[in-house]
Amino acid sequence: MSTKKSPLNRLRRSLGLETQNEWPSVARERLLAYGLLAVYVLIIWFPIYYIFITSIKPSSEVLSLPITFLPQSPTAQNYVDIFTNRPFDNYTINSMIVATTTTLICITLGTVTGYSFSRYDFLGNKSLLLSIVGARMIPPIALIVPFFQIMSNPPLIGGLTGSLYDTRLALILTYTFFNLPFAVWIMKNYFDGIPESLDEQARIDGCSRWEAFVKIILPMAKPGIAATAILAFIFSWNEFVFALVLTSSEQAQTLPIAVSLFVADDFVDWAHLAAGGMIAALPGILFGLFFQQYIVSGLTQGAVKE
Amino acid sequence: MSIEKSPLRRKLDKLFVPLTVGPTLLWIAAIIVYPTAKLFLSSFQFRNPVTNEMEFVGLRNFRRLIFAREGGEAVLGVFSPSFVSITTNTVIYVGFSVSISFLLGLGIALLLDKDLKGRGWFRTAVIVPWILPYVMSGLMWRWMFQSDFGAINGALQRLGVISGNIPFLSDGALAMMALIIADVWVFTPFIIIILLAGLQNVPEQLYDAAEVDGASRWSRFWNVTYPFLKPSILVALTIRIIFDIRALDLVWVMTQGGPGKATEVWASWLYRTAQVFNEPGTGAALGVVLLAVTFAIVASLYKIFGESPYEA
Amino acid sequence: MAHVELTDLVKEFDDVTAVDGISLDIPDESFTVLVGPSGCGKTTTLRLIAGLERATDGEIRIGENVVNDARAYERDIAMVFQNYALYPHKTVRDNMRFGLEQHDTDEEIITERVRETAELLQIEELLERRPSELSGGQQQRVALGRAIVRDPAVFLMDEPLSNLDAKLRVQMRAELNKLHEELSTTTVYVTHDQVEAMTLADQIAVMDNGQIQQVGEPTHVYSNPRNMFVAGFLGSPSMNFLEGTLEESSAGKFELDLGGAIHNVPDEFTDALSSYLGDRVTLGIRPENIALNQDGVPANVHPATVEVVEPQGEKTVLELELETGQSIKAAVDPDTTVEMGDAVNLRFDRDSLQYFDPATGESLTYDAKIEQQATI
Amino acid sequence: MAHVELTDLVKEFDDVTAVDGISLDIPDESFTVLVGPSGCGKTTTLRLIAGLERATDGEIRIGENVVNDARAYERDIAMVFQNYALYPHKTVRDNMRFGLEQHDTDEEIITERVRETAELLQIEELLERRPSELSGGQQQRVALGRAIVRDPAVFLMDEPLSNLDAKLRVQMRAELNKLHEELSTTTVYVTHDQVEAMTLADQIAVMDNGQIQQVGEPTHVYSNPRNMFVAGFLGSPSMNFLEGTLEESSAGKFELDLGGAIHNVPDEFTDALSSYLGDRVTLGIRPENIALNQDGVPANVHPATVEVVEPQGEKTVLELELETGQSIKAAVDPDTTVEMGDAVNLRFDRDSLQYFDPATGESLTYDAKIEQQATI
Amino acid sequence: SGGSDSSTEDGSGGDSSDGESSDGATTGTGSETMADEIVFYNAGSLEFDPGTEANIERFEEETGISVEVNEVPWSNLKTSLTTIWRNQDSTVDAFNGPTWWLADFVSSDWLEPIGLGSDHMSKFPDSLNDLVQFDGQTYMAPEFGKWGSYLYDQQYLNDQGFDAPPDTWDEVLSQGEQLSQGDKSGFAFTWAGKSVFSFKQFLYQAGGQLFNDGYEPVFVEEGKEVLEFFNGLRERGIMPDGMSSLGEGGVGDNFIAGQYATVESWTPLGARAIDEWDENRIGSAKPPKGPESRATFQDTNGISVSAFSERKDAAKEFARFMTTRESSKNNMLVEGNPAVVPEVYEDDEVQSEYPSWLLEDMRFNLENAKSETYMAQPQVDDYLNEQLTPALLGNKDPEKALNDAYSNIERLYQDIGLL
Ligand SMILES: Nc1ncnc2c1ncn2[C@@H]1O[C@H](COP(=O)(O)OP(=O)(O)OP(=O)(O)O)[C@@H](O)[C@H]1O
Ligand SMILES: Nc1ncnc2c1ncn2[C@@H]1O[C@H](COP(=O)(O)OP(=O)(O)OP(=O)(O)O)[C@@H](O)[C@H]1O
Ligand SMILES: [Mg+2]
Ligand SMILES: [Mg+2]
Repeated sequence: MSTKKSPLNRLRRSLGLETQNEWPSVARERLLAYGLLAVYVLIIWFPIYYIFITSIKPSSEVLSLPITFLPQSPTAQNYVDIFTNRPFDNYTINSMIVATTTTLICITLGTVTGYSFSRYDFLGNKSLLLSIVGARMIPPIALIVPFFQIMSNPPLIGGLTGSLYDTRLALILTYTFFNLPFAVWIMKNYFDGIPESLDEQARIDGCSRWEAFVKIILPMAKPGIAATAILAFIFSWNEFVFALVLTSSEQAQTLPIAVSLFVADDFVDWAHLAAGGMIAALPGILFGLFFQQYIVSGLTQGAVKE
Repeated sequence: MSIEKSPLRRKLDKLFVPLTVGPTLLWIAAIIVYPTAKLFLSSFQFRNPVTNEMEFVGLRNFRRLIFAREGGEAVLGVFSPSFVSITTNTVIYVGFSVSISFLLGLGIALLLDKDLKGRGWFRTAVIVPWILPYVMSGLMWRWMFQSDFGAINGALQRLGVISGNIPFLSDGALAMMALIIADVWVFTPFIIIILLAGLQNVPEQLYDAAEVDGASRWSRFWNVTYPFLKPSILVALTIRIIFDIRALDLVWVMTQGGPGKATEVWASWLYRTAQVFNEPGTGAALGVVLLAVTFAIVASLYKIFGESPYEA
Repeated sequence: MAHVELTDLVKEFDDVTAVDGISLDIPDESFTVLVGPSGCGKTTTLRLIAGLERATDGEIRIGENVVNDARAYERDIAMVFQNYALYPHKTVRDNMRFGLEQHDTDEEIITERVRETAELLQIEELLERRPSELSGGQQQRVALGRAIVRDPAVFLMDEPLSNLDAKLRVQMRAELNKLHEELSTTTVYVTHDQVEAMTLADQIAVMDNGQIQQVGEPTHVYSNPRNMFVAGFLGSPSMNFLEGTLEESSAGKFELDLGGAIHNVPDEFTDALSSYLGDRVTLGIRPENIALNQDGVPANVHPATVEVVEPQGEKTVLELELETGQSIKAAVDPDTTVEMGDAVNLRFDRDSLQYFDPATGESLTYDAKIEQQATI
Repeated sequence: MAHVELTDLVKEFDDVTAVDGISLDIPDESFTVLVGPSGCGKTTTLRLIAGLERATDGEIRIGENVVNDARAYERDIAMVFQNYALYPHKTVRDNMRFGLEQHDTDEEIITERVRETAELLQIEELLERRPSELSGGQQQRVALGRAIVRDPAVFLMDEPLSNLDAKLRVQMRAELNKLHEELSTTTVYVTHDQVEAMTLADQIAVMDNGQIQQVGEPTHVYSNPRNMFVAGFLGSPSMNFLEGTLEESSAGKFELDLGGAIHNVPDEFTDALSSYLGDRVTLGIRPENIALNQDGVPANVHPATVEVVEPQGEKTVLELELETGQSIKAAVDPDTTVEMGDAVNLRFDRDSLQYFDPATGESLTYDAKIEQQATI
Repeated sequence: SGGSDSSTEDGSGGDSSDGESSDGATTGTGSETMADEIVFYNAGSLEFDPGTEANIERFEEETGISVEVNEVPWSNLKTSLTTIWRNQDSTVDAFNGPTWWLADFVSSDWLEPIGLGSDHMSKFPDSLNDLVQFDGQTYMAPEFGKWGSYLYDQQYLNDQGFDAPPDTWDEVLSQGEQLSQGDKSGFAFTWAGKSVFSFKQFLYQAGGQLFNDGYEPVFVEEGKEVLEFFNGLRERGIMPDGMSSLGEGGVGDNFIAGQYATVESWTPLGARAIDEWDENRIGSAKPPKGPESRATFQDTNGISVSAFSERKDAAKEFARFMTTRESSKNNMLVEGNPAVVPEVYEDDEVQSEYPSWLLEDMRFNLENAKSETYMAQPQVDDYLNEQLTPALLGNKDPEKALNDAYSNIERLYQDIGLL
């Protein structure tokens, strides 16, 4: 009787818990890791679960006691309501455009600038970097009014564009400003971890600095780029205060504003808010799932790890 | 012999640094100069709501913010009670949420760095709290902590841990705790992501060397993982602290600084002053103070973590 | 100090079997050298002993214990890595201190040992530098220092001198020798330098393709290779192989028909080769065992033409073409005055002849020679 | 194809002068080998030529142009790094293709060249692997392949064979030789392997301490070192140095009093040494130029006792003690049957003697020997 | 209301989006001809303001002026407007907000007098007219009302043997204990998120007010009575446990969930209860009488016109239209917002739509509700809130709290030169 065929063992093997080639302690740790991660995920998903079930409860059940953890009469009505009543498609598109564009600009400029800061000594390299990051240390809330001013009457390009108030461009410009210093800095630190001998080899292979950067170093910096991109994306995706001040209509308003519109003056419409929140979260979650392989491979590939 | 393809290529190569650094600097400079100037200027001004004029008041805004008032004017040396209590709140809020989420995030990142099947799904699952709009998360946690319909009270009761309801958001200390929990929940994924990326840079062969040197797991962490993770830790902590010092969304949505002023932090104070009270001068002064504090914190983080492993 | 024993050890990577069932006894206090072509599994074997890889199959014993499941830090070994693996963020001094600190050594002892070792390796002046500020050879010495500063049960050294210049290398070799005499720590040493292998080893293990081809004392293995691989691998330039048909002469003596030229097989091998009569047999002779311009029995003197003269300082290597068209190398004294095109007579040193089965590569005369050496 | 010329080249790091004013002419199509002790500046010199470091001072010419300011990619060089520097995220194939792709080579040519080169280096089977899945020697071959797959103006190779076993090394050396004959690409090659240096080099440059000590044809430098450093550095075991006082014998001949034993100085050096009469002079003799158990003029035959016998396969190295107490090494035939404690007579080969000023280390007889060789 | 909130977009098609970018160029400031479009900032989603939405549709139909409604989250509208106007930006033409914002806006010169004469304004109660006029100019047209109301759980009261809810503060205290059984609390109060509104409501009932005509704060004496009342509630366990401030947000939800016997809250809670509960479970009454009166706090919303608007005429017309008797009635019919025009309560349609007892209470409250507008309102409210919360929770002595609030406010007014 071979126990190897038992489903439990098959599971163990498919989870990589049992291989000849590997230390038993490694396998044990892996099991422990699965356990810990599972517990962690369950805990952090509990609120999301609760919001989700709130979103499929009728309002009467939301406000009845004792509270229920399984909806007694699940309904899609809240979702139907918000979709028939709210331009969620616009908000989602705005959020997507703003977040994606910001992210693209940030990782483009962030990687090249970060690379230069990592590899080259130029005038006041260190203090320059510090002042770039320093620019980001000013509390944004303290900048609301001047930002509004700049965006409603952009200097230099003002004649060309007119007011940028209530445009996605205003948000993109603003968010880029807020994320770029971090992008530069994260990437600089990341490039610091890639040995310079590889740049050198590339230059020997006939690359200019640009080519060495693009063809050799960039692919190895994927994890850093992925992290930077996620940071910029989520920042832009979540930002509330500037979106509030710089936009006013559905042509530019983003999802966080859409969600906060469910909070009425006198009460919070929890059921619809939950549904709206799930919708607002959905593109993010889908984005996460869809790009999860890219994020994950970004976060692991290209690494210098041997 | 030269394989020079084009003078342009050479030009571009020579201009590598200006071309890579220039646009970023321009972008930042273009946007930052005016607001910063404005910020500093305003911090010396006071808007009189009656006359609606900005008056130059020197350092008065700063004095009134930081020091207690007696007979109308601020007395240097005696801190104003609200400055003290809000600063304390901020330190508690930032200190606890940053350190808890850092330790948690580091742990999870180390777990996720392991060669696990399905770790991609775990990674995605772990990031999700950060993807939800902060406003949404704040409202959600307010809802979770609500004393009657809140899931936390509900779950604790269901589990038999408590019998009555705990009024989480009505009690100053509990409200602060609730805020910290929400903050940790929202921002731990950020730490995870940054540290996970950093972990990729640790050369595997050094683990071998350390193992052979007889280093225990703990020692390997400190002597191999940690030095290579330092740049990422610096990034993670700095950004996390900068974000948290000015974190407004969660506080504003969950407690608005209440009950009373139990959860009022610098960020909400600044927002309240500058935007709600429409006192741009005082707000700007507060902004300048915050800037200085942030700068000091970042500088000290730099001291601790700011060294790349390959740097001479 | 410990005896290390490998039994049927196997290590598979995804699609490569790096170590393919090796059994090797490494006696306590011995100095065992692993040699073999690039990629044959030497490093992998060391890593298995170190506990950096887990064996796919087989057994590893250190001292009394089967250590298959013990991790590297539990095994009390020190290792010099082929690629150095220095900690880039630590100074040379701290790189060397680290292992000692891990073993809770007293501060004073650490300081003293690091100083001594640095002196031994001539890197005292580099102690405060980071690895990135060192030349290749300096890095290698630090890597070596990091290991020998400790006092482990087993030393594992993976080509620890490969980046040093000849002079330093000779010095370091001598120091390692001295160190081993003093400490008698069981050592497993990988090198591709024959001189190192010959001079340092108590026993030498020749590997190929993940398997051990022969183990023994270095001079023994050099003179009595078990098969053509070992014979060809050791020695530089390599042993010459000449294939021919084994025949019996009218005088009842065995002779090898090399395709025109006739080679007389010494009598003592008649028994060993008898079953190959009429079959193909390969004769092996090392370049240094070929003498030039010698007379003698015609069947043992082979006329040849000098094709290439390669002076190498202490010796000169000749490439020659035999009458049969076969190519052959000889190592001669540097003052030997021959030129390209010269016609010479070669004589093969009778005591140094080897015979192999060309199909399997196995030595046909190994046992006979051993016997003979034993009786002398 | 290009002529490379270094003039007064200096490279300083923060507190180290790695290259200290070297001038070196590397003729077009030549194969120049840099040798020197670890840390003497070889790698730094290569990096300066490659354009990876900026010279602190001096001039670098490639072909007609001063290239001090040219970018690395404009210099059309290929380099093999001491530490390989393979792209970890690319397969072996892509590592090798990359340089060609950078030079806009046709796809077909790339494929063909990579195939050829891989075959040459015996790494065809590794083409789809990542560097992390290769053994040390395999990585080194890939690093080498990455350079030779290209057809650059200059090859720079930093110990490209250091991690290969002797056999492969001989093969690779031969391949490099062949390659150089075919392509005639100007090559600067760093090695610590004397045989490599001797067999590959058209000219050899011996460096020490950031400076060039001697440049010339390998055998020339080997036989005619300009100073004790070069004399001692080349050759393994190194040249023996015996210091004594130069005296004039009653017969008007010069002799060196080695502290009891007397050494006769050949007549041809009388002129060169005359100014040193009564002073200390160092005699240099290579171990392989010492013969055992030879009779002759008593003053040139030195009795000695065997202290250590070190068989190294193709030769045996003896450590001997002279009557004067000085220690000396001799390399003899492996079949020489001597044992520890044996008393032997040593004779120094007359043609191979060298004399140095012990204070400066300069050769006293360099010019005399050159002259003499020229006249012969 | 089934109408789509984006009807303004649908209705004017391409125009509205084109108009947005070109309005500066096409609309002269002199405006002999009225602009054909205005931008209206609404607090929160129109979804929660179907009454306003319906009136806007009528406005667009009748005047041909299209209204672009920009929805700004409730709690942020004032911030947004402040930011915009501090930059003297013309983005906003009109907005919908409460009267208590006016003092600051008017003194900052951000609002345009809407120029509505007494023919339009006289239909509102005087108290309301007072709130929207400064120096004889009208700056806001009242649109719909919000004020305190007193609601109770009829069914529960009946079960407990009460015919009617407590009628005075004393009765609240004396009967409250009996009404607080098990999970139930006897009396709760809230203006969700707005502590000071709750405070003012009780302050007015106690006969006090925040400021006198000379900008002097005068709330301490009556405030003490209010806090004493709260103290009594807390000590007798009448006040709910989870109460964290006078602006406790959960009170409305809890009332709906059946946690409270009686609640003094603002009007919309009534509409909610009617929706969620059986018709006869919800009961309404006039607020319990305090030491002085049954006055409640008035949080009326109205429409104002931006001083920086480039389409003031159209905006003023909009303000006028939205606050006619007809619009007021329509709003009440569609959404249930209490009309700010007393006559509307007599209208047949209205009478047939709502139970008469409710209308009666509403009208009573409209006519008795009080409010004040005062300078630096957010700071003043913040100072009050800061002190009242600990006092309410029993963490601070009421008198000390009120005195602290008093001195803070006094100093603030001194700082800005009002005192
Ligand atoms: N980046 C650096 N910073 C400081 N010192 C350096 C640096 N690189 C090299 N050096 C020093 O310069 C000297 C010459 O180094 P180089 O690498 O050229 O030696 P090398 O001749 O190649 O030696 P090896 O044979 O050991 O590789 C050494 O002493 C080395 O320590
Ligand atoms: N991590 C790995 N994954 C896959 N194959 C590997 C890995 N490590 C080593 N190999 C392969 O296993 C074989 C043995 O490698 P090993 O490093 O032991 O060789 P070696 O004898 O040390 O060679 P060298 O002298 O070149 O260092 C080689 O073919 C190598 O390519
Ligand atoms: Mg190896
Ligand atoms: Mg080097």
